[in-house]
Amino acid sequence: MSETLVPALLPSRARMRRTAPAVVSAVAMIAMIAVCASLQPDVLSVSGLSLVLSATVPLVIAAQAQMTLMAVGDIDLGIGNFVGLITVITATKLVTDPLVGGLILLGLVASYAVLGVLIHLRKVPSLIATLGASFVWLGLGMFVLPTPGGTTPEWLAAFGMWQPAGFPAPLLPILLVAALVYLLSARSTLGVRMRALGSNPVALERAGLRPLASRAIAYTAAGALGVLSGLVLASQTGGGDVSSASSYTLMTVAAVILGGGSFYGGSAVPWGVVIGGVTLGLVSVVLSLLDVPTNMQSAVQGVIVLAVLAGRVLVGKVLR
Amino acid sequence: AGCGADDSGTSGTSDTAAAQTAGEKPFIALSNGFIGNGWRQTMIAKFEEAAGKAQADGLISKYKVVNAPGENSATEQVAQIKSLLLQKPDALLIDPASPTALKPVIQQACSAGVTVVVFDSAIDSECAYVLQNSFVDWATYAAKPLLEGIGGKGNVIVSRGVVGSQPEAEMLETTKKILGEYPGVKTVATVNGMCDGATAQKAVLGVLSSVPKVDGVVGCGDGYGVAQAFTTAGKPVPAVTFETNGRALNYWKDNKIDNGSVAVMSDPGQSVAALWQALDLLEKRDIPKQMTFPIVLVEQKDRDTWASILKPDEYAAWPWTRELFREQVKAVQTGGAPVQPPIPTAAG
Amino acid sequence: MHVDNFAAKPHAASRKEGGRPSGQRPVVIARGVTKTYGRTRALTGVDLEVRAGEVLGLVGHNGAGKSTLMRVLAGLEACDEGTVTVCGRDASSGEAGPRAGDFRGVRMAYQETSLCPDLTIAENIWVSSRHCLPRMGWRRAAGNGARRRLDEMFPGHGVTPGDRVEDLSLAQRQMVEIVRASLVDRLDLLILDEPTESLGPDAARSLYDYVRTLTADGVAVLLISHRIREVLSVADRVAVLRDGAVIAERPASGLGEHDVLALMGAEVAAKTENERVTAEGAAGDRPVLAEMRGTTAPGLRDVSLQVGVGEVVGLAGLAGQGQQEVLERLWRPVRRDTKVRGTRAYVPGDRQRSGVLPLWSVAENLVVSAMRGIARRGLRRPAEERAVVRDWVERLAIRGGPDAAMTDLSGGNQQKVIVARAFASAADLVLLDDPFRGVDVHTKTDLYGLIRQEAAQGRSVVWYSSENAEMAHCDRVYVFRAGRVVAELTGAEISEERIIAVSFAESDGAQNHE
Amino acid sequence: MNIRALVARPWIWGFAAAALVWLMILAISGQGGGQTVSLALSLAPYLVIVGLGQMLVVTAGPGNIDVSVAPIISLAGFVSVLAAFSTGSATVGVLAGVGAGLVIAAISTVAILGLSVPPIIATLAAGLIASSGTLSLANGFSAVPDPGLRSLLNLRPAGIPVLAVAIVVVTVLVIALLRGTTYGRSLIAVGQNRRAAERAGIPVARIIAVTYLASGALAGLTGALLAAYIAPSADLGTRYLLDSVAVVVIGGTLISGGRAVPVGVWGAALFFILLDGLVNLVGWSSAAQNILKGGLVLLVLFLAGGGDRVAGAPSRFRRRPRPAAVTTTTTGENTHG
Ligand SMILES: Nc1ncnc2c1ncn2[C@@H]1O[C@H](COP(=O)(O)OP(=O)(O)OP(=O)(O)O)[C@@H](O)[C@H]1O
Ligand SMILES: Nc1ncnc2c1ncn2[C@@H]1O[C@H](COP(=O)(O)OP(=O)(O)OP(=O)(O)O)[C@@H](O)[C@H]1O
Ligand SMILES: [Mg+2]
Ligand SMILES: [Mg+2]
Repeated sequence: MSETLVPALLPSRARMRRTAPAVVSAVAMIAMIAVCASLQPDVLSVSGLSLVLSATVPLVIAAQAQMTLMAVGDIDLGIGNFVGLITVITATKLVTDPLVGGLILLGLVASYAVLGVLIHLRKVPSLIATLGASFVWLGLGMFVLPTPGGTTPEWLAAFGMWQPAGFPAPLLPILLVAALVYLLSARSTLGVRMRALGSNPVALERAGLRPLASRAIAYTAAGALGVLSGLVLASQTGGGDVSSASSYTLMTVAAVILGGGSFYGGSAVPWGVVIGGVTLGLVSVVLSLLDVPTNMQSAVQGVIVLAVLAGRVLVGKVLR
Repeated sequence: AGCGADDSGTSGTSDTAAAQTAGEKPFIALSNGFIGNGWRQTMIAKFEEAAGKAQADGLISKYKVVNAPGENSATEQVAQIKSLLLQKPDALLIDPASPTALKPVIQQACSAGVTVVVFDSAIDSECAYVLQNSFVDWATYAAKPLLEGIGGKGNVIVSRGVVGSQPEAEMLETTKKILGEYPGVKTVATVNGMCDGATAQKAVLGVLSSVPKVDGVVGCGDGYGVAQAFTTAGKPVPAVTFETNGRALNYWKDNKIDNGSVAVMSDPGQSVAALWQALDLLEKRDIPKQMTFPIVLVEQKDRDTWASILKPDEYAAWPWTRELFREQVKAVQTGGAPVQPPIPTAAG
Repeated sequence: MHVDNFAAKPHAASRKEGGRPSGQRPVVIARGVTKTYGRTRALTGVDLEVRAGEVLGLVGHNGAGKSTLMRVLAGLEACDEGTVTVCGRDASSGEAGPRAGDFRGVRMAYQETSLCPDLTIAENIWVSSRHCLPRMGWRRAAGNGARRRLDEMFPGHGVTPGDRVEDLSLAQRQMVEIVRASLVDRLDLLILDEPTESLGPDAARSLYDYVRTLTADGVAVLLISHRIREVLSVADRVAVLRDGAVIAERPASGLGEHDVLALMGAEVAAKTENERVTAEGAAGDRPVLAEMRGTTAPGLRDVSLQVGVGEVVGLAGLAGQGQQEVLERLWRPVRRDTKVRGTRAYVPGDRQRSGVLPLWSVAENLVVSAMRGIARRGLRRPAEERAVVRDWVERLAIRGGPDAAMTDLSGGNQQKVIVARAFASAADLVLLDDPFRGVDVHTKTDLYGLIRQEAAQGRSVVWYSSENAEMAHCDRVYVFRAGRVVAELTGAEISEERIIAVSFAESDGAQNHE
Repeated sequence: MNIRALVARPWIWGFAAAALVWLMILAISGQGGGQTVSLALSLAPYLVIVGLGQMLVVTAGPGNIDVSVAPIISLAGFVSVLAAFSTGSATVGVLAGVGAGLVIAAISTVAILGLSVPPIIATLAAGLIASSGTLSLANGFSAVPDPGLRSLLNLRPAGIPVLAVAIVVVTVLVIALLRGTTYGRSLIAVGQNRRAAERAGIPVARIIAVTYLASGALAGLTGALLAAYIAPSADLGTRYLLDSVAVVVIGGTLISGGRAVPVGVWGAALFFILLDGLVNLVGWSSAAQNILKGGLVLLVLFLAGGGDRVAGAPSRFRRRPRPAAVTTTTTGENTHG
């Protein structure tokens, strides 16, 4: 008993090395919140935190979707447009006919699974297949709703407006989804299958597990999370716009990397993703609070990302 | 006429006094959804110029411009507006990336007691004031003179704008209606030019080999690229709808394309008008919720004047002063003819 | 049925109580099994029988088809012709893939470990042994099972079930791989494909102890190894595979190492060891090519050593005592305490990870290091490159020739290409990182000769080997323990016994993997 | 040449798709088949140049991608026009564009090699920095593109664009670079197995650096030429990011690295250009255009997948049971430092 307890209390060097990236991002996140708070003390109030965090909720959820795919070693370059498409469906079909809308959303999750299955069976790189799919999502979104608009179902709008006292509302979905993804990807046997595929598909096959099943699970989970992200985004924007989330595609990848994930598959970092996503979301807040000249804003954003990652290298050196 | 700005500065002082007595001078924030093209840059430049001046004149305490980085992303803009709200501006001017996505956050701003002026785009919101150019005018000015110019018959290509945007739908409808009035005109192709010269150039080039002789290209201010496409294909440049920027106007001028081409674009000076609107609103003046301001149309007669003052990437903007703004408000309220601001001179 | 079985030793399913442990009941029978990959005939009609309660040793040169045969016996691959019978049922029909029913009792520890590096040990156990784990609390059950089995098989393993495989040393990974294979509720046949290649002697010994307890319980064990002596000491019977067919099956008791070698290949030179070409005494007055002075770093403590021009320097000791760190420093001398004059080449031992360029042919793999030297102003000279390749393919008799795809070669032949890669370059110093793991004896003898030849021509070699016998081919040997040089042996002092004596002296706890 | 062998060539699919689209255009419009190709050839080179740079980067192995090409193109457009305008020399302008690309690529390179930042993030950040540069230049920009260069780009003797010929020469040079130089071979080795390449004595860091700089330089060249051909604008390069990645992969280059197919970039680029033409000709909406484009990319990909592409594909696509080779190749790299 004691021999298992001691290593759990004192994290091993290997474990520290693994969590270091997320820790560095967390430090950056806290630093940014501190900067914001010093410029604008209201940031630390419940309503201030709600304001600052709410925009990051859909991003964080989409990043969880990206993370599940990165866990099997794939990358999704279509997630941004997919989330956009979901907002469109939400703002149209889900309002006029909730049943049909719900079925369409389920169908979209299924189409993600099919995409994963095809990627696996045809042995094509996910990067390019999802890139192709992103054009399709965009086209479908424009087809359903050529111009941004529509309304959100009442229950969703109510969720978007929900303002509990004494608790920043956006934290709830962020933590809930992260816990869910943690249970799925890090604790369950489904998660083991997914990570095993990203880690060493041969071992998976030798053990008699079908890699196809693992990939299909991962894509289904990613599709479902994408739908969730789209619903939350629609609740915040009050309508559908297929191109509203196009920046998510690269941002989610950045969030996963900031959270300690890797491109090579095999690891799942749901809590890191929360930190990475919130950190990225905070950058715009910091930019608008500091009086950064218009032209320089994107450069500052780039430099902040690089600085966080540089900090990681430093910590990594120390830990080695 | 170019010194209008000075006049407005001095005339505004009495109002400022009122504002000062009422307490602090206002803090104006502008959130811009996208900064990646010349029009938006001109819009921001004009605003910063006017706001800087207003600050120097003591009309406002400070101003702040935030551009959503990256692509035309509504989500980024939502985040930025939320963080702007934390800084408690008195008025918030918004050039939205997407007209719908901002509705909830605008509602939030209003409930926080911020005066919101949305410009350059229609938005369906009870609490925000909207100032925009008429897209019907835009499409009409882009098509009518051109079709007249080619004598009401021949082949045309229609170059659509940012497909998927509200304005584009409106404009396409208008264009179709006008084309219907000219039975002699045949539409041989409809391309997606995205109101952007570079895109239009490639799109038109892609169809040029497959269509008969083209007499005109009805666009939304992408004529420079379209003209380039014809040059590449070794064909004479037909009548086109130019951008209102220096590059296109000078090209038009230098190549003596006198075939009914026009230049038309919405007015990047809207941001300045929106600034005056916000100040007037803060002074509790009566201003309609929805206002349409004139579009920028450069016909051949004014072309050389505009061409001489604009830098290549700078778009023609009406020089709204506070007076001119109030005149236009009056015109809107009374239903009178819109104000025609003077063409700025090089000195102004 | 689940958890409890995990705790105890696996039992053969239908063990005859009271019968002799090495009873004659055959567990797996292969009859006329053939298998071809493209043009390669990996198996050309194998007949083999593995009986319950025995250890069958399988030996053969590199590429003889051992691993392929094992994959067929484990049901991972279907054979082209012939039949495989598992526990009396014909299992050769049907598609390939580990079919739950037929092959459930056949388990295999692979030559290249089949663990997922990013998963914890418990999770890896779930992947391969999920059938006998409970649905709830599987993590704990797998972890406990793995820990108990590790304690039984490799006392002092230093591994906890929550560790990730990527954080383990090569030896620890191998241990987990073997444990992974043995953890099952019903075990008929356990196949060990070169299990001790990366294990230290202690671990190997305790593994074989465990193997004996398994066979005592009626489990059959199939052992593949290039360490003939080991096979002879553990196995009840020995089967020799040559060019895809079993050419001999003998009881191990009457067999000597040389008999087996003779069976394995044609001309076994009687001069395997102790034929030293060392230029005795010359070591001292050679010009120094590389040296380390009092280097202290993670894994190294105050290490000083020198490499002379034309000298073969051995790094010996138990696995993981700092030898690889020394190679690393000589390969990339970033600090001032390490000085290397001249160019370097490196022969990695972990060929799958750091050796093979999988998309290329043998020729392209072989010449990639030499290419820079051959090229003029960055432009390649194909004719010269081809000449070099032809020369080396012939010299090391690489099967398949220069145009074969690298991944189609057997492990040993891949290793030859990688050794040739280093020696084909113009490097002054060649670093060998235990490169002859899993290489058959003939090839090894050839490569030893090669090293001596190259050294005679003025190249220096630093050679880390986990097999102490190999050190006999060195001019000088540094023995490492816990990151320190504990002895420097030269000339006649170098002997397996001596090295072992020095490596184990003073401490018995040298097996801890820190 | 026998059909089987031809179908097995990874680059064939782009050309086949291009030919198919061309036939459709011909069937619909019934005229100008030759001119269609000629005009496509005058647009394709721009995409091909960026594509070649992107191809080199992708070949450097898993995870390597250059997402800064789009902002570099925009930035280089302004820089080159400014330089050409102020010096009066179009050559200086083009070189300045290339130089701008090199500077941004240098930032990525430092981040990738010095800070061990994953390439997709490093180039994203470098691209953001480039965007700031672009915006600063664009404000009040008053230079005009060089008319001489523009007419050169528009030159089409006998219907064959001069630029296309020049870029064919560049493509041939890239092929020679990959086959005949130590750099090219080293790049391909690094792409297959970075660790093994490092142990084989290849200066991996230098190869990676050269590759990203080459991609930056080629993107800069594209920007310089595009700005002269069209006009400098802040979103000049926007659509070249996704398209450059897409043409590389449709062209048959392995996305997991280790195999480059420069010829394929041409086929895929022509396919994209002609597809745009077809969609505009038929007058489909953007919705249909996007669905078609994505659908065709997926179709080509799923049809072409499996076969030859897989023979050398990364671990998870490998069927052979001797795979630990490649498996660990990819999995063993996950520490960025
Ligand atoms: N923990 C367990 N307890 C009891 N039965 C189990 C357990 N795990 C799996 N099984 C059963 O063992 C059989 C094999 O299941 P498993 O999921 O391992 O492989 P599979 O479903 O055949 O292959 P694939 O994973 O490719 O779908 C199934 O009938 C399953 O229900
Ligand atoms: N997947 C495969 N594709 C093509 N050829 C293969 C494959 N697997 C094995 N071979 C070939 O089959 C032959 C037997 O290989 P195998 O791996 O069984 O040899 P081995 O006896 O295990 O050798 P070693 O001792 O070197 O591990 C070799 O010539 C090898 O090249
Ligand atoms: Mg199952
Ligand atoms: Mg083998």
